[in-house]
Amino acid sequence: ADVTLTVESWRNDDLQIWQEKIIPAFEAKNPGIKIVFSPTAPTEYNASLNAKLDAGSAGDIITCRPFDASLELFNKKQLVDLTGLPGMENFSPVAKAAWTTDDGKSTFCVPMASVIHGFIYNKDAFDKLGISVPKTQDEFYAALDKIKADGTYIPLAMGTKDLWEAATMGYQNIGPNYWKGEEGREALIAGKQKLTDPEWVKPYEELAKWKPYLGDGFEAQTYSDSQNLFTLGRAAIYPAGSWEIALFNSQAQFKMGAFPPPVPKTGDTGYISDHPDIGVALNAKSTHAEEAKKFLSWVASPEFADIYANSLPGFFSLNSTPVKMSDPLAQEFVSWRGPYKSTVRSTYQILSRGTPNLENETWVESANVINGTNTPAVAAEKLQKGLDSWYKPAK
Amino acid sequence: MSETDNAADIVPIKRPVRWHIFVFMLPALIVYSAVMVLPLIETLRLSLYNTVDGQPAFVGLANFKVLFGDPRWARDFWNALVNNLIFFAIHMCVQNPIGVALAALLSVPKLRGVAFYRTAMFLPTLLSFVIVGFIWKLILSPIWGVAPWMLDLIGLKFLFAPWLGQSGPALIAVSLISNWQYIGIPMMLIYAALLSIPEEVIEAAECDGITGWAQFWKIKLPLILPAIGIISILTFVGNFNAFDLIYTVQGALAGPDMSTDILGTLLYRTFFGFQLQLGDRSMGATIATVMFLIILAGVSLYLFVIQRRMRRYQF
Amino acid sequence: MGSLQLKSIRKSYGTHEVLKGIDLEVKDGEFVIFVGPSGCGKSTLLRSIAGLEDVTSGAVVINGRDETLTPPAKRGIAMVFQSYALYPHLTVKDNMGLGLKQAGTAKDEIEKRVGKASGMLSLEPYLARRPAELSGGQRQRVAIGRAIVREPELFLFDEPLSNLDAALRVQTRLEIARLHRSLKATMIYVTHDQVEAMTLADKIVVLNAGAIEQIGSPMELYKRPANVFVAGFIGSPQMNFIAAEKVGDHSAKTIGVRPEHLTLSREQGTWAAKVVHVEHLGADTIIYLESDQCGLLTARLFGEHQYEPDEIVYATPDQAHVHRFDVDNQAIR
Amino acid sequence: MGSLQLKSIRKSYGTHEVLKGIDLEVKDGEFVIFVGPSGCGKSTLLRSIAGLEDVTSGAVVINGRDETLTPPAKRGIAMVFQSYALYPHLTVKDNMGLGLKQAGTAKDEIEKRVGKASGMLSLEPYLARRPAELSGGQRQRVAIGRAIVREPELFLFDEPLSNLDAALRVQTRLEIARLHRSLKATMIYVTHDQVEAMTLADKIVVLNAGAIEQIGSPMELYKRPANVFVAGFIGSPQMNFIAAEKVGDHSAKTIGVRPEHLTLSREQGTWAAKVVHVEHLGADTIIYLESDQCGLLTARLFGEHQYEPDEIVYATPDQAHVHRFDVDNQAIR
Amino acid sequence: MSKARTSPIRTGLVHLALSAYTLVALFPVFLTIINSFKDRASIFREPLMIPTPSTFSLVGYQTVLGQGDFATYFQNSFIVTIVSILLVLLFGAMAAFALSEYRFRGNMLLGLYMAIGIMIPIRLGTVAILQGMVAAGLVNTLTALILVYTAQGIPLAIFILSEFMRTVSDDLKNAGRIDGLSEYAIFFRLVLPLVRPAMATVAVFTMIPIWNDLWFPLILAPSEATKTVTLGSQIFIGQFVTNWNAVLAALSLAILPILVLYVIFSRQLIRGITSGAVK
Ligand SMILES: Nc1ncnc2c1ncn2[C@@H]1O[C@H](COP(=O)(O)OP(=O)(O)OP(=O)(O)O)[C@@H](O)[C@H]1O
Ligand SMILES: Nc1ncnc2c1ncn2[C@@H]1O[C@H](COP(=O)(O)OP(=O)(O)OP(=O)(O)O)[C@@H](O)[C@H]1O
Ligand SMILES: [Mg+2]
Ligand SMILES: [Mg+2]
Repeated sequence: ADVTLTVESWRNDDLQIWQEKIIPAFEAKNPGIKIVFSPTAPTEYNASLNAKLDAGSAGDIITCRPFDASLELFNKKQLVDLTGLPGMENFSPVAKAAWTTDDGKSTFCVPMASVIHGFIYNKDAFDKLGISVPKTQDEFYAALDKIKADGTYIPLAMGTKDLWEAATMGYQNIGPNYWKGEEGREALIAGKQKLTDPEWVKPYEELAKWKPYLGDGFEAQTYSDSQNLFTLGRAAIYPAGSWEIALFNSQAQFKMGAFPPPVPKTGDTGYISDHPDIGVALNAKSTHAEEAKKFLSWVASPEFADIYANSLPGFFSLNSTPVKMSDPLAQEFVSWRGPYKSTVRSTYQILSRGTPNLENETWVESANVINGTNTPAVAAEKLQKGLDSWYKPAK
Repeated sequence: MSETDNAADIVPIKRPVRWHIFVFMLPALIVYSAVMVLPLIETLRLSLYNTVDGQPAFVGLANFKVLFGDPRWARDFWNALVNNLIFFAIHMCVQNPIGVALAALLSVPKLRGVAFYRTAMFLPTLLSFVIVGFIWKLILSPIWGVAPWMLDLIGLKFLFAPWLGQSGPALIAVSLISNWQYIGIPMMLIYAALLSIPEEVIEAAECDGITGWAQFWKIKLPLILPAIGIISILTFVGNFNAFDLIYTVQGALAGPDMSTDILGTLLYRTFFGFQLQLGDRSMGATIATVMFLIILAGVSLYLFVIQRRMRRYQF
Repeated sequence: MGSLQLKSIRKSYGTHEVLKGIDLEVKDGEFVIFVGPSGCGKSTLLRSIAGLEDVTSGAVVINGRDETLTPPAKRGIAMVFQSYALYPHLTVKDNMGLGLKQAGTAKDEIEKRVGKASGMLSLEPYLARRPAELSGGQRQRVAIGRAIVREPELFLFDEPLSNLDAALRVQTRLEIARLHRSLKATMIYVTHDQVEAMTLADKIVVLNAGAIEQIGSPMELYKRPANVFVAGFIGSPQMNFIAAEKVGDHSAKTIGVRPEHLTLSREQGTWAAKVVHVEHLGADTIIYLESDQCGLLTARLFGEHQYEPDEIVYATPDQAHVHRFDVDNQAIR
Repeated sequence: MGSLQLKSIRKSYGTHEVLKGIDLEVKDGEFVIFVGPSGCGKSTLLRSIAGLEDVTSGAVVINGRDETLTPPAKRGIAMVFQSYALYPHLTVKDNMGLGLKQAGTAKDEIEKRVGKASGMLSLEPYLARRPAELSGGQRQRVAIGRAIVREPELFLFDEPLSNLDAALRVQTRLEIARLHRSLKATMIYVTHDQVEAMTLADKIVVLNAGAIEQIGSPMELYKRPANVFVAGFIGSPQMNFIAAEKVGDHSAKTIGVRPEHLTLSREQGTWAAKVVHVEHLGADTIIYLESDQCGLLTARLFGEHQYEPDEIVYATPDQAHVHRFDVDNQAIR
Repeated sequence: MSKARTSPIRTGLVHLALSAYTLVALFPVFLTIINSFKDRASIFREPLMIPTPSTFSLVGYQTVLGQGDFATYFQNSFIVTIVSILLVLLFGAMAAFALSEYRFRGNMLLGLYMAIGIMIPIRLGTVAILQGMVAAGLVNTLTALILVYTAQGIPLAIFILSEFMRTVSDDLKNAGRIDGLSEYAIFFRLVLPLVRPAMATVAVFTMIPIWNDLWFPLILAPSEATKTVTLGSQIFIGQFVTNWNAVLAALSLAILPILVLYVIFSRQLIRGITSGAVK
């Protein structure tokens, strides 16, 4: 009889693509193995997955969140060590970092996709107002001022209601330019830098300057409000993650472009957040480990990378073999990978292991800073204090 | 009841075993104990354990010490508790009085369209919190503009603010949404209680000149006091367990700046984890235990003090 | 200040007509008693007067004003319910005082009136109890007390004394009579007790199946019942009805003789009969007879008499008190 | 098959003692009536016999077995409640049939018995109605019907006829008497109606404030009341009590004369008195007198008599029926 | 009941108040429904307009209904909800009767024990429950859900029903006892029919969280064959979904069945009231 593998995932948006493209492609090549993609709402995913793993009723293939969430599962021996999986060699150590133990010895998820931060803009609006794409911080503010003065468009489509929008699309988006990407991030982890250092406070100071350019009542503006504001043509610039591309393509009635986070001064090295987001792992309790490994190897193949990245523009493959993107906007995002230095989100690795959770705190403080309820300095101090309370960097 | 009132004190003769009591209790006891109580005890037990050097170990009350001793845990906890008390107070002052009032209006005799009113007013209670959260976020959204537009209609647009995004009003706004959703519960319970008041007692009051409001206050209200007791305790329990609505409206971090964080959201965040925050079953169970003790105190107060004093009238 | 007129009151429950056109005039200060068989509509009529029941047609005129649509509270009435309808959550005292309190009566006035009423009804020991802790008779007295403390112009009593013992009943009856005199209030009263009806009423209304059979003073009804129904209903034990032709009277269909208007003799008399059963009530003796000529007869004798079943006796009707009815059951005068 | 013994039954509500040690022996097939003032504990005693009330001490022995702790359902009794306690959600028919159905009686047998009972109680037209749609008297009849269809050995009736009209009351009373004879069931019956008590009972139990004052046959109680309380309680209007010394009798504290044992004369007699009030009941006339010597007196005359208030008359007691009581209010025999 | 007791002004005011609140209660729902029938742009531009021919669109419904086997989902939801309600009502009423009718040692404590269930969210016991279900082989069966919901509903049912059962007249139950009814018969034939309004209330209260629950279907029965509606439609309410047409359509669709269930139960309530209100 056929072996059926169940894939646990939070990506319910991808259900159609799995059913129509990915699964048929795999099943065609691997008769006797059936795949069922069984997604859960993202908000419920971690909790329900943990419960199912603990009770032993989870699916064979587990979609992995990056960094600690999955590491925890591996440490609990709920995920299988995939270091030697055929196909793993297709990924660079950086790509695998999000799903590798701290000592770098074991990898337990096949990297599937990353997302890149930047800004998506309304090309029609830029053309109408005669604005060119800003390269530096100053040009960025000049552009915003111009849009604001014109009044047709809300300069920046972002709200603070959902908190994470402020942190992810704001802080993590522009931050790497100031803390110099991996350099700063590693220094922070090593305890050589502190969140109260200027490199880390500066992004907050920039964020604080955004307030006047946001729409009325941005405090209660939700993430989907922001998306709608932009796609309905009411806002000019959208601080984005690349995952928006597919949706925006289908909804926006105007031409769009993208630009990477503007650098502080002309000639500065640019940094982008190219963040590993999705991986897949093997449930240690799976009764069909062999078949599942077959599937995982296939996920690690360039073939999968091509299908996936092109069906889901904005989710970029982490495969070493470059994928040719057919979507221009996606191509624009991925094209930054060369000239700009990639880094992952600063709070994801190691630093959010304790309580208080640095990522959560960053959400709260980013929103506070934009709302003006906390000054950048105070916010930074709070974050550092929280971190100090439990994090002792290895000396 | 009366038949056994004084049995214990005086008649020394043993009464035969009343097997029917066991039979009545048994199915509920079994299902409830097996599927609910045992798993919950299993969970609450975790509050006495924690991971020490990667191994689960018995730590006694150490988790509680952390919760109340560690300034950050304590801050979060007290913040949630205070917010929860406000949340509860708003329910008691808004939801329950309005619910009682609506039930009283619905029970006005010979009123046409009662079934429609009742269904319409109960509809929000039927909705899942997903729907409620979604709709109200939209209505209160400054972008979608329904609320400002409506305030504009009555010339009060200047009153509008992005309430859900401001730390002061957010808690009140969420509480009011919750009131809107759950008003059907007091309404239904009180309605059922009002209907069980005998017609003749009301008629006697009519003849006595006790009509309208006075009739409600002096005759009906005392007779439905037990039902009001129930809705109060249900509100209390419900509010101290609430989290769904805040999760959907304000997110797991109960923003802005934790201003809408209540015990339920704190517990769920801690227990199940959130985003990068890993679920901490031990601390979660610790919070759950504290919440349980708070609620238990409230319920015991009700069961052993209030309910015992409250007179019930058999009709 | 308490006159009442009922103008062809009709009341149906669904298709079932309970009141079939009641016309009645009650003068201010009158004491009117409704009697009639169980289920004939007495309570319904009383409730219609109170405004608790919507009449299907007709008008209720109180003090000359049409009050058919006035709410009960505004009709200035007090009512004692057949089922008492006490407020279960209030003490006896508060049950009685609530109406007054609502009307804004001064505290000490309330105190005084409740005190008076509870004295009158021997309720003092129970003032602090709640209805659930009272016996049936005690509850009934509280219901009466609640009505009388309010001293309205129009009292409606629905069988107020039915659960009281004889002594208390006499006492309460006298109190109600006194109340009637002292307040000059109009009272409408439903009872099944013949003694109550005869002693209290200025006017008795005999109802049957939703219609009025006769209205008159107690002695009028006793002495000159308008028809067979009233003749049979008023007086206990019931009047004896004899087919007129059996006793050779051809001018009537039926003749009626009340048990108290039969004299018995062992020697001689009009109708020979056999004793069937004897009831000794102490003050009276009721003798049930079987006669070939007249069928079953009941005789009531004052004092104690010894008759044994199966004895043959002779019953003689008191000719001055023989009632005669025509084929339509109407009295022949 | 229906004997009952009560052995020093006591019952308290909190500190309030309602039954103060009741001893009673009821033989199989006897008809026992409880009378007593309102609140004296009649209903409580009946409920204790039924097992609905836990007695504080004492024993209930039915058919020789101690059943103090037997649940009511197993005592083989039927009971009519003072508050009727009909099942509001069932029709009249189902109200009556439920007990039988529960006992597994065959459908047509239920049908038959319910049919018979409802015929006896004139309830046929109401069989499909619910209690809320019935008049007070109809509800009471349903309650009686519910008890009698079950034909148990022991019947308990709590004022079963108080809401019925005179005719129906007589009829139902006779039905109960017939039932008693035909079923040979033991019946315990609470009533306030003297006629019911006198005519139905084999044995009357007079209760007062939770204790038994006297047990005896109706005529025994009427003729030889054991004490002032019983003398006053049995008989209506109440016995006249006169301070013995006022009338020159020094061997007693009080003497009692029933109203029916006073004769009136305008010319001469033992006690001169002034007429205060006259009640015409048709068959009887009650005359209230005020005498300097004896205080208030009530006289009951058979038939109609014309006396006017303020007239002076002479009342003469029937010496054969004068009751005499000592300082302890006990009868002197 | 009497016309004389209802003045037109008072009735008018009552209607005014009730209509006003009805408006408040219905407005958001109304908003959801009208917008679910509009195209995306007009949802945003004119949220308060009812759909016109130019803005009318069924795209949301097409998306939703095209996704998954909704007939099966509905069937599952109905089975789970109705069976659970029946069990909760039966078991809960039985226990409530025992607790409210009889005095026995430990009555209060037992009452408190049964109330614990309303004090701790059952979700916390998820892991143990799931382990139990795995052990019993009940994962991905509707039975698992029914068991959990029954256990979850019982405490509240006991709490509410015992309060209402206390108001049933003792005389009435005693009349039943005299009539030879066993305690069981008294419960089923007398008490249950008389607390019908409360039973209907409990049924409705029990139904809401069951119907709307996402968690246990997700954990205990996520398979395609056992999915409930709520679980089936949750894919439209993900974090990154901005397909408002689909969201609004899914929400509108989700309102309907529970409304139907409510109407069924509240009709029971009305019947309970008209048959049992008066002695
Ligand atoms: N639950 C109770 N708590 C306190 N006292 C009570 C309670 N029930 C009855 N009583 C008191 O017990 C006494 C006896 O009551 P019971 O009902 O037996 O009287 P009864 O003889 O039947 O009177 P009635 O003829 O008026 O029906 C009364 O004084 C009553 O007030
Ligand atoms: N709600 C109702 N629906 C249908 N019929 C009713 C309703 N209420 C009363 N009835 C019927 O109306 C008739 C009159 O009832 P009512 O209560 O007026 O009688 P009553 O004269 O007071 O009798 P009783 O002396 O027994 O109290 C009765 O036959 C009764 O069955
Ligand atoms: Mg009546
Ligand atoms: Mg009694």
